[in-house]
Amino acid sequence: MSQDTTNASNNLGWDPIDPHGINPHDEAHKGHFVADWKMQISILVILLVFTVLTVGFYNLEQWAETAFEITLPKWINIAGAMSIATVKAILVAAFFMQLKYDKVLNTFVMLFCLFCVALFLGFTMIDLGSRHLVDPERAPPIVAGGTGVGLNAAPVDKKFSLILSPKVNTGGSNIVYYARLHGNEEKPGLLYYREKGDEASFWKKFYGAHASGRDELDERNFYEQLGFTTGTSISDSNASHPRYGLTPGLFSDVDPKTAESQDDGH
Amino acid sequence: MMQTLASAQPDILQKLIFGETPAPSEAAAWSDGLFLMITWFSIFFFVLLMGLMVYFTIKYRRRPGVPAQPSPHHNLLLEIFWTVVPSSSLIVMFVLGFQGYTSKVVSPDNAMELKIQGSKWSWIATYPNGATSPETQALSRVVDNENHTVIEGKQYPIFYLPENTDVKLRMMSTDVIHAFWIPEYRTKMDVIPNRYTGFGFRTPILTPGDTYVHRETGEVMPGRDMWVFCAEYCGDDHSRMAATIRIVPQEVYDQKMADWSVKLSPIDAGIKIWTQLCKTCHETDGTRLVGPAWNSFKNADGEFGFGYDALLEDGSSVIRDANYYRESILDPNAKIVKGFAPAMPSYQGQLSEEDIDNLIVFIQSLSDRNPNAGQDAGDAEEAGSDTEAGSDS
Amino acid sequence: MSTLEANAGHHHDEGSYFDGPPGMMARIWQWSTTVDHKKIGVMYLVAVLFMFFLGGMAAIGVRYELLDPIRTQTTEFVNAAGDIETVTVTTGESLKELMGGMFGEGVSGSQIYNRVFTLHGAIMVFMFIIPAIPAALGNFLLPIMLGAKDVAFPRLNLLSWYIYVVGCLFGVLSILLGGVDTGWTFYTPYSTTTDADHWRVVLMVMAAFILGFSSILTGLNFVVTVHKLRAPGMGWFDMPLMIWALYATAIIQVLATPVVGITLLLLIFERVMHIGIFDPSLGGDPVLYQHFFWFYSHPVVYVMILPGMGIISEVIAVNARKHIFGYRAIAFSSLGIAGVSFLVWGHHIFTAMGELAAILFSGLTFLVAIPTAIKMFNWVATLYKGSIVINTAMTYGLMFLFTFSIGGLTGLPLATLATDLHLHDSYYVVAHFHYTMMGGTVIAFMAGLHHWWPKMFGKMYSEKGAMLGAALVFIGFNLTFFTQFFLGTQGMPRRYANYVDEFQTLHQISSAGSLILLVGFLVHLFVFVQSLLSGDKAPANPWGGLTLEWETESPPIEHNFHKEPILKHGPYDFETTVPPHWDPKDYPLPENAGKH
Amino acid sequence: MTMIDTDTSGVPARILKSPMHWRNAKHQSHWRSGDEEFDAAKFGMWLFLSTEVLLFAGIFCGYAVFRMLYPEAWANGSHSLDWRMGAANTAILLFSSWTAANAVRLCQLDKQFWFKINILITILCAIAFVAIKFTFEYGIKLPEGKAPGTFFSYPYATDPHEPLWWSLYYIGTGIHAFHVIIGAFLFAFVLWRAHRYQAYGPTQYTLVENSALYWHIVDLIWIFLFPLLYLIH
Repeated sequence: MSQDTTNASNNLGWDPIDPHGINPHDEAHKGHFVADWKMQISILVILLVFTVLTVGFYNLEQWAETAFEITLPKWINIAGAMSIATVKAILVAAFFMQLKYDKVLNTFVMLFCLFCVALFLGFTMIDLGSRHLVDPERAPPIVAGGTGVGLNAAPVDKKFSLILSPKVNTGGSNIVYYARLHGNEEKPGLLYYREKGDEASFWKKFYGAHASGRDELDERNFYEQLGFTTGTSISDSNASHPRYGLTPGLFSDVDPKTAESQDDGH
Repeated sequence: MMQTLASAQPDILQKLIFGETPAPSEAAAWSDGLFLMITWFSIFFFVLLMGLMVYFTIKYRRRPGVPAQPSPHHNLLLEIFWTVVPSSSLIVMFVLGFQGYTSKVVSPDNAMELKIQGSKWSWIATYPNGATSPETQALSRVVDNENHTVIEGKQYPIFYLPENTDVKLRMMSTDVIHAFWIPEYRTKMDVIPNRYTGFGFRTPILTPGDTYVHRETGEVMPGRDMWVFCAEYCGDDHSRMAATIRIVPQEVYDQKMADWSVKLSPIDAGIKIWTQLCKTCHETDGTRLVGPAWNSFKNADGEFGFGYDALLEDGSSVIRDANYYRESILDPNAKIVKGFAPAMPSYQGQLSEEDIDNLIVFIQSLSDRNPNAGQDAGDAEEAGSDTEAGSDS
Repeated sequence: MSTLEANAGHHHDEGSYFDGPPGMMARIWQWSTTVDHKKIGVMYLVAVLFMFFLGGMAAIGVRYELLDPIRTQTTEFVNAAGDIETVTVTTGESLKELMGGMFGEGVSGSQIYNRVFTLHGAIMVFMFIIPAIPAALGNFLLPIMLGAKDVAFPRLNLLSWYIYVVGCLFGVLSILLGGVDTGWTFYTPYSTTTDADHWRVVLMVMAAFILGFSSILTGLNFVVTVHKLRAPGMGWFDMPLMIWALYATAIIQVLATPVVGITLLLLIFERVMHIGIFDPSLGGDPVLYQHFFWFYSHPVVYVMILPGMGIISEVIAVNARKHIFGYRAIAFSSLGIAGVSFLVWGHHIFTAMGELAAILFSGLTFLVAIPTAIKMFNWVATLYKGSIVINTAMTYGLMFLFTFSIGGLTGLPLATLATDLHLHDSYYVVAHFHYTMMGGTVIAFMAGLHHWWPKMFGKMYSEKGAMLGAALVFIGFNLTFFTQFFLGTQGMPRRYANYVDEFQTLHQISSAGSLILLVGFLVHLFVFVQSLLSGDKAPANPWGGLTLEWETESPPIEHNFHKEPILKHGPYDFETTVPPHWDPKDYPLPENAGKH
Repeated sequence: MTMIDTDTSGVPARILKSPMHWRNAKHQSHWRSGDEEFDAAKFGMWLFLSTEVLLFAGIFCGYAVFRMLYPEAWANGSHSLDWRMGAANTAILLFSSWTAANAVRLCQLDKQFWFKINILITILCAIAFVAIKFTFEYGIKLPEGKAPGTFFSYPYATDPHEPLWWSLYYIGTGIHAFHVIIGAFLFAFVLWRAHRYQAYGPTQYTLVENSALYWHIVDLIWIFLFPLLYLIH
């Protein structure tokens, strides 16, 4: 890079037409690339065909699973969908975005960016997937702490607990098939029953027949909110669960009201 | 058996860097040695670079009319040399560091497991027999004999460990991320709410010089104290989240285990929970900390203590009965006493029903409206068992 | 011996970029709507220095608090009646006594301390050190050094300044509302749960998010400028090393910052909606946040240090009147650092991550040491057989070599797994990154500021005053932070307002050092103000530099050059070229010039 | 730069003389030529697109990590989505991508009318995409209780980690829909300028090109989001 300065005047060392020496023979200097409409429309058709393919593949798989109970290994599903997506992405980038006809630099920018994405995903997954290696106990997840607003915890804010989410015992089958089987999925869930004014019977059916129950208290409290009892008796001690109001105290109390109700409890 | 890089007798540099006491375990000594090795490596290169810099700066200082002497603009061999030589020593560092890491993170199968629970802002250690340590000591203790005063800081738990034993920590947090750091073992690990983390160490064999002073009796006992600090920032009292690990002879440890597994009376059990969890924020002598104090008293903010009305943020008032305390423990933000921040975490899932009951008995005992007043200890215990019966019904 | 023909004659008919229309309002309007990179650079400089002042005050506050540990103590004493009384007192709440009213009632000393150190970290990282060199000095210098009239997208440049200001306003607003206590890293789940009934934390996170956009746009602008706007004749390897450094910096800014954008966005969602991605109670992973955060924030430490390294390359070469040793090695090591910076973020999480990942990241982390070491050797080798003058910029340059090599070498035990388990999150780390960030970036920034001050403002400054300031900064800095290495190894954790008794002496030395540091910077402030008010007119090329910015006047004219400059010599050809605006008689060239 | 000599007889003089008209537009003074300016703008746009990709990388990373940890929840979540809506939106975006590319081509050829029509179709596609997303997806899922994080209250949930899936679904598709809306505004601006001034033509179409590039990257991200969310289980 130290230039021979003595003859700098007659040998500039650079091309006056293309001072940066970036693209000495690039088309761009004579006019920008104009795409061919036939090519563009055929790319669109190919992309749509690929979309149909990937959706078809998905449905085929579903059909095989429901009709013949053939469950393909997971990687086939992932590899199929992702490789089609990759091909589609390459087509869009190369032809619609004209990377094929553009400067190599732009392609390089995208590739380096994808390399960073790969690093990011790869290393993060290595960490989260390998925590159990030395000591199996160190694998996630155990659930505690944080905001404390998990589904099982006492709500910090009442607005988070408007609708409870009990567990459904599906007997091991997939929830969607289970729901379809029982005809519940077709109707839009809770809201449907609430609007029809038939919610009580829904929950009665729900708890009576299917629910294994996320939390006994949730069930009971939900029934209470709806205005009827489940018939299950819950001890006073448990009833003082703080989620939906309080129950009598445990020791002889200063407040006569709570003392009374404690007597009732015994 | 791994060979240590550091000598058993710490030299001056080692003392300057890591303090007077020698490393308590081989793994710690190894990492000290590695640190010193890296330090010497660094000193070598630092002196080399700075020496050359100062020498050049003086030798080639600018003199009027004297031009800079031409010299090569680059020298590939030289550049390769000073790239490759330090790089290869980096490989050595990596390998040794990896080795030391393994010895800290992996512990033998027969190691004694100590469960550590971190929460804002205290540590609880649970021993294999289910006991937890009720003993505490202060960060600093000054006895002023002339004025008959004792000055003590906040109380921190003491975790007793037997000498010459492999210990494995299984740690978990109940709220935010903490880190359990034993500086003398040169190891820390984050304590995370969604999984167990841990490391291991071997307690040293006590030497005659290892002693501590018993807090109450003032006796000099054999043992070795080590600080534990929370190293991951966790909020207001992060800097007060400390504990002591006390290495004691096996028989002392066994005695402690035997003592602690005795069932406590409700009030004592309450005191124990208070010391472990609540004391950071609630005093019992009327002092205002993050939360209100628990004893009964009156001041400008209103009345405090069991049986008295609490003034709430919204202007209403509610009587402090057992229910109030129960709710405040499980759902602390439901009722906030006027003038205090909604800072308390929920203890849902951390305290059993019995724990809560015991805690309430203790809170009641602090009030002059104690409903259990007049009953002796036996009665208090009866009250406790009554409740248990109640909860079974 | 060709001098440049482009600017052979001085044209004084074209005014400097500083000239403006008469009238205060007209000038304010002109500056606030300008697309001139020089004006934008100066505006950045002013904003950044103001933020440095705020962050510095917070730092002094932190050191003031640490003179004494905050200690709640119980005293038993015998009262007049002969009974034993117990009194609980809290001592050492220095900051609370000083400024407790600012944070409202019922805030404890520890809480104030937590807010002040968060303030220091957040301001210094997001609002000072990231934009300091690239956005302030870089904006001013990059186009001139390339021989261009402006950056590639001047309006975008102005936009990124405004975004920066809006971001700063968000941050300051959050402070005025009472400050945040999350630490500048916003670690979950603490940051999503603390201060739950307030918007302060969200505001601060928003500030960091907005500042990220400013950083991206500046980086994008610089990358395109370097690619497309180099002066005729300037190939990639004719660029000054400052440009290489800024180029590498810009690449990191463009590629890393979007990740922190989405991270902070997720954090805001997490806080206001509890979406659960980082919340363990919903199955989220709090350490995932740390991965997200450090994927940006590790590369970003090179955004902070790389431009500093660029400045040092310039300052040392010019003041040693010497061709930089191993130009290509330095240029490629800048790119190398940029590349490797994306591979090593895990070393911030060694104590929280799985063992396999920790080992992987430890190995990769050592890679960073190599390009940095190459640079150090090259800078020292550049001094060999030079003609070295010690002015303020050069003093800071040599100071950089001293402090930054300490900072770099003390990083080795942090990359080594076994020792990092001890040193992580201790004062050792605090000392290490202050040696790299303050001893590296801030000192390089001071070197650059002194080196280009005459060019930027057209005024010389008092060399004696500046040297005094530099000496004070050097002493104060080392006193403040060298002690902290020992605090760390002996067991003092970070972010502690309360500590055990044996650490107090070292803390007090450190606090004393911080005062000296403050005085040093005040001396510099005084020198700069005095220079602006009554400094001598600066010549076009006071130090004899060969890069293009020395060919135009001081301060530069509106469009930088009278004629588009054509590059005829390399940036460091001191042996063969008489610098522009210099008399060849005053500038002896070596006898056997041009042989190398 | 090739000057395509197009027929300007039908264009009113008011527009032809406007400084905004593409024939009258000049490059900024710090560039040597309009060509270089165009190249730089395009390069800058590609850099910006790479930042967009990295922005979405955060969501993809969250998806990948939690999919690895909670495969059951992910399978359930993906089964709860309606692939027909996803496929319809994919087709809409692909088609609009084609019209955007077409718009660039027609602009290069100075076919102003068809150029504007193509831009208009692209905007309509954007609106259709967002409308489908909001009415047939969010509008149905949210009342069922399939909401993000703690708002989740779907009664048939079998896995406790399903709220996480919905969080990522809403944030991923939400941020994507936000990008679609930005793209629509960008094209609306282009359309307005094209209509008002004929601002874009063979020598002056930087903004058209860059808007189209932006639109394609939005499309690209959806090409990956679609199988990840709807098809992989």
